[in-house]
Amino acid sequence: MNHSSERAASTYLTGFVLAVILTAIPFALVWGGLLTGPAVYAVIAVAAVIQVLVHLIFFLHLDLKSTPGENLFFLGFAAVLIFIMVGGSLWIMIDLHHRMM
Amino acid sequence: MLGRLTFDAIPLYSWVAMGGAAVTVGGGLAVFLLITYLRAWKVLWTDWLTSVDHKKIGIMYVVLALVMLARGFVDALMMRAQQAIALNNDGYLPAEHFEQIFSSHGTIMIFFVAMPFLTGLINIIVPQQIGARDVAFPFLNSVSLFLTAAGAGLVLISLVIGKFSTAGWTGYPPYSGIDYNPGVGVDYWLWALIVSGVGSTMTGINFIVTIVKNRCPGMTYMRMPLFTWTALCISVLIAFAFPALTVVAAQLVLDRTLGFHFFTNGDGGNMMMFANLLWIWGHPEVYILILPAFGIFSEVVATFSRKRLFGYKSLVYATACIAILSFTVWLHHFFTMGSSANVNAVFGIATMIIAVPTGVKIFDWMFTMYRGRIEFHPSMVFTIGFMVTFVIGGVTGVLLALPPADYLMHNSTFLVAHFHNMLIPGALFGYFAGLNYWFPKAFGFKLDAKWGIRSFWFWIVGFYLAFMPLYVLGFMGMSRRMEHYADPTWQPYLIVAALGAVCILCGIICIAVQLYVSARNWGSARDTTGDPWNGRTLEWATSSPPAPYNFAILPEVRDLDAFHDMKIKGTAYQAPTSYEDIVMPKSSGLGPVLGALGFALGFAMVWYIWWLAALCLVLALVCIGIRACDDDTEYVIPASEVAAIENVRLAQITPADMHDMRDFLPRGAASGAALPGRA
Amino acid sequence: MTDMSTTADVLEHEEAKSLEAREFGFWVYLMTDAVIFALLFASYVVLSNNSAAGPTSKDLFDLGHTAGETALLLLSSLTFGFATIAMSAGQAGRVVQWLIVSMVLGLGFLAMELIEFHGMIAAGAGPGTSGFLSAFFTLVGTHGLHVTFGAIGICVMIGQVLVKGLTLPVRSRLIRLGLFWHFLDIVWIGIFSVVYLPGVM
Amino acid sequence: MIEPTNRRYCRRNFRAVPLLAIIGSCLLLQGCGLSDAPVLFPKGPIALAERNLLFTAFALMMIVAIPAIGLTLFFVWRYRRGNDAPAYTPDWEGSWKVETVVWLVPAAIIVVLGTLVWNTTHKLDPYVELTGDKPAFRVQAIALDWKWLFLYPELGVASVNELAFPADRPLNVEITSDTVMNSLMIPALGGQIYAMAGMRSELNLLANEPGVFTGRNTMYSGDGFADQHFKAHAMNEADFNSWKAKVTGDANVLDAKTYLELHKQSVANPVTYYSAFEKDLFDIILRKYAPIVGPYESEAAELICRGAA
Ligand code: HEA
Ligand code: HEA
Ligand code: CUA
Ligand SMILES: [Cu+2]
Repeated sequence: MNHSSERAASTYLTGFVLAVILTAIPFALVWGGLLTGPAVYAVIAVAAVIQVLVHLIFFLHLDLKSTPGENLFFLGFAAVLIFIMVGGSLWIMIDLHHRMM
Repeated sequence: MLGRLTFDAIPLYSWVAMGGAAVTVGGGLAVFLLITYLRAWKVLWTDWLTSVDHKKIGIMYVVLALVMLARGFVDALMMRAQQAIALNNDGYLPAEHFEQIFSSHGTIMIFFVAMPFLTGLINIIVPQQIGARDVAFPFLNSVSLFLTAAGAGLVLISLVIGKFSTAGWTGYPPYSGIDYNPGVGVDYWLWALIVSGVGSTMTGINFIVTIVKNRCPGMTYMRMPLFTWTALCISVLIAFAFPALTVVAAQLVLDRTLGFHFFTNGDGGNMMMFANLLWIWGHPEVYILILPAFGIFSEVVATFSRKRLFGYKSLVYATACIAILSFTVWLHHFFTMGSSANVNAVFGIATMIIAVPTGVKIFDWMFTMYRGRIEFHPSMVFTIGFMVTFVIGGVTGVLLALPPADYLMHNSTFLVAHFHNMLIPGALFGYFAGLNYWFPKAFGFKLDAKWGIRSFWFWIVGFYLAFMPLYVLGFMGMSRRMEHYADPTWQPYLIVAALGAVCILCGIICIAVQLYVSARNWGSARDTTGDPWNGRTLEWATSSPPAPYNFAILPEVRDLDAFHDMKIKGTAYQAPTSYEDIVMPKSSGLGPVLGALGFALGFAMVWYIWWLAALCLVLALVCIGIRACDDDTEYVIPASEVAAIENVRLAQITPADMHDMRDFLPRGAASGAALPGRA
Repeated sequence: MTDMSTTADVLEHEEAKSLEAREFGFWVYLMTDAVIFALLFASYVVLSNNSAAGPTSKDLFDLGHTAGETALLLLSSLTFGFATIAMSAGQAGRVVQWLIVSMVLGLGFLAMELIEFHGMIAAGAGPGTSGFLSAFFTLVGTHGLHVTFGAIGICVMIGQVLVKGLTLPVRSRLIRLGLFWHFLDIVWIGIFSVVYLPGVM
Repeated sequence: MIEPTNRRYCRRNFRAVPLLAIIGSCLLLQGCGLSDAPVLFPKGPIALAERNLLFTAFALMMIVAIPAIGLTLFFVWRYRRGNDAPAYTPDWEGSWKVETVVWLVPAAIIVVLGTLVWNTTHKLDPYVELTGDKPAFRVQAIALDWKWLFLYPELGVASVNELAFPADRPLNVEITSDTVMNSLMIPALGGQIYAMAGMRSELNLLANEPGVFTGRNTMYSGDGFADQHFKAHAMNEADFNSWKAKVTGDANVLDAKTYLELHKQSVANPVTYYSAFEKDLFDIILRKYAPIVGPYESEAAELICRGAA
């Protein structure tokens, strides 16, 4: 139960700084028009995924060792399902779009 | 003040509608008067409605399912009768009624018969099977029950005030959109789904936590009975699939009430997304219905074959496989929407893969019977009927999973036959088996076996008669949801199907007689040991009906068949050296109150009575707030009281009631050496 | 288990167990909520080009505004973290201070969001204009609604800390609220990465 | 405790009710030959291929389904309590040999079926145009409440609730809807596909020889749904030419105004012919529901798109 209480301010600060950087990069790219085409999307996606991990680790204190196994299991399960549902939906809908419009 | 609710909402426009309304109001009134006559209001409120005991909640779920069954079955009979006569004429039902009837039949059967039935059985049994005293969140459990009841109430009241949806249980837009369906019917459907869906989601979360956290010492995952395994799997399915239903229903509500354009024709809506989201929930949903039945069959087949379950691990893996795969196949419900061959083929293949773990289950049950001593208890007979008939439905399911074949069979009565073939001999037979099997656990006396067997024969024969013709009609080009037709060669089949429904009616009557006869013979069919069938799993270690706390001392589990193991070792029915205080959750009236608020909220949203909706929301938030700040939700049963209850129970058990375990000893063990001990 | 003599002990033990169950249950709830958001994201992506006769995302989104919202939300996550730290140290006063800061930041975020919505609706780009805008308002609005509930939750928790002190149940609730608050940040990362940034390109 | 005598009830009941019922229904079904079941006896190569797939898959599955049903019944009979002869192994909990068989055999069948699905789904994709010695005959089908409108771009004519096409040419149908979701199906010729507003789906069919087949909407669409069926006539050259002459000579013309009239809900609409239709009618109906809307191309477009909305 106490796995999430004993944290130092440094954890949160590290997380915060990382998050700021990872937010700033895509914003800067789009704002300044520094990159174009698919590359921008790739950068946005990668930054977002990393930032989600940063939040999970530094703010939600996810830790492969101390977090209870079932919490990790459900997190992983949700991630897989979200991938299937969102990925599947987009695949289906984009395919349908191409076939019918 | 009352939104769009006016006197026109009372269905004075036709005798069918009036009849439905009259029966609903009359039924409600009759129940009300009966309770008043019996002066049972106080008992009902304090002992039942406010109770957070999982066994009582479970019983209330099953009662709800039975009440709704009556409605769902009347719908089914009416459809069968209509189609039997409506060759080149309008039959006795105008289209506007027929469409309400198939919509409410599907909705009721799935959401308010099957779901509460299985939730009820899980509620009664799972905590006992894992050696727990209650579920993880007893109060939440009560809220879930009353939200489900609120949804059912919305469907019922649609008969009296307004109309029900005409868009089928799947409610595809744009037909269900405001442009084509401006009335209140679809809104009733949506709010019934949303309100009860929230309840179901909470049930899912509740049982995940219960099974993960509340198992008794020694109950490892690989020692959990299969029913508990299926309960865990469907809880996960519920928790992760119902959000999709919530999203899609909420989006349709926004379209209808606030003029959004998610699924409208034009204005940038995309109706295909509705089908997509609906079936992301819908396909897992059908496995939510079937998996608990699989769990029940697993328990029943082992008990009444007098054998250990064959291939326990296989069964567990197969269950988990089915649960996960069920999230990967949803497109098979709309192969004909126009997806490219790659998409259709991938989802078709994914669908067929489910046949493998399902087949493994069938074979494992079969080999459980192999070299057993099969007793034809009603629950076992239902199991056998299931195994034989379900395979047929599975095969037709796989046929539908071949996209080019589905182009022919989609939306036909072949599909209708497929899913009834899964739902009736699959899910329902499972629940009936569970009913016969666990009834003594819940009520303390056994159900009459003779009438149980009779009901089985009517059900199975009725099923074949009612639905095999529909397979044929599918080949003959008959679509589903036809109010009348012009092809004379269809009619004989439809008449047979109607006869089948009548046969099923006899089956239902048998069940009613069975309940009545058993209750009348209450004294002679009493179960004093708590273990009427020589059961194998932990729920048989409690008394029948169990004490509020189930287990005075939490059991220590050493084997998959925990209770069987205790009986063999002679540790069953032993009084412990001392008892402890037991902490139990307090009853709470907030559950029924939240259910009532859910009902009123749904009703208000259906009729656009905004102030009432807002009021309900605020009151609900207040209730939740009150509960959230409440740190005093439990009470203690002192050890002395526990001891008193347990001593009475143990004194009742005579050696004569106990099972002769010699039959079931491992080979080579000295026979007669290990009769169960006694307190 | 064995050496629990008094009723109070039994109760406390049950309590600890039930709080653990609550935390796990809350975690599962967050996962289901994540699925809800995921599907709203999917709906948005599918509908994002369906502007019908109305304005497109390019016409409507203002990255500066979004950056401001992001900053507020991120900061409030940090301050909530400080509240958690104060809680571990048992400093009830500190906890309340940091909670107030977090809530103010959250309310600031909500205010900015409402300004944005109001501006869009005033400019004839309400949720009933097109599929794109329906999906936009639903997705972003649902997140906003969650933030609102989070803010209400913080109010309630401030009250509880003041009235009851940092008892075991109160701490547990605070931890769960923290999970919720941080979780909303994660959803927001999705929103600016899927809605706003691609929207202006 | 349960007495083994229950078996007797099973037997007695089994004789009485069900047998009678089964015999009764067999009598009832006498003479309801399946010979015109369109799915079982298709009238075109597409439907035939789809049906054959159905049969093949069914046969394949029987390899496990029959043993599954048969063995179940056999075990029930043989290991019933009271039949004390057979062996009894109460603690037998598994056998890797049995497990391997029950996992692998169904898996093998699914592998075969899977391959079959992959190939046939690609081959029978309804969008794939059929190649014959003659080019495909193009028709545009529009779902309305509750009728089907067919446009014949080649002939410049249109018909309601009747589809005619030359039997010796493949049929290519472009489908959309000016109402709720529908699904177009002519069972004797092949499978169905949805008709949706703003979207264009396609169906490619072929009839073996001249004939009349029933087609319908299979997707529930409201009060008139049951009557939303039509006859599809595959005609030889002579018949088709006279049909063409008949329709071309019809006084009715499907201009924008007439279309708006037709668009109104009607049940069991009689067969109607139009000797001409509004230019680009199909595309106008499609663009009525387009996800991104620009200015109207023509007056007719504006009338049709606005008129019914
Ligand atoms: C669990 C689900 C379920 C069940 C049990 C049934 C049972 C039956 N159904 Fe239903 N049906 C559906 C789910 C179900 N159906 C769905 C989802 C649809 C699609 C709706 C749509 O088109 O949108 C449908 C549609 C449907 C149609 C419309 C077909 C069409 O579209 O043309 C018809 C036609 O007659 C029909 C008939 C029957 C009949 C005769 C029964 C009967 O055989 C069985 C009667 C059932 C019961 C009597 C209930 C069982 C009893 C209990 C659960 C408790 C009893 C216990 C005690 C008394 C102790 N069903
Ligand atoms: C309890 C409910 C339930 C269950 C368990 C199933 C199980 C299956 N269903 Fe069914 N289905 C429904 C309820 C159910 N279904 C409903 C309600 C609908 C329609 C909804 C609507 O439109 O209204 C539907 C619709 C439906 C469709 C859509 C058809 C269409 O709309 O055109 C498809 C297509 O693939 C399908 C396939 C399957 C398959 C492959 C299985 C498999 O899981 C079956 C697996 C089982 C076996 C195969 C039998 C046992 C196995 C063996 C003996 C081993 C050997 C077998 C082989 C190797 C093949 N189902
Ligand atoms: Cu009336 Cu067909
Ligand atoms: Cu399915």
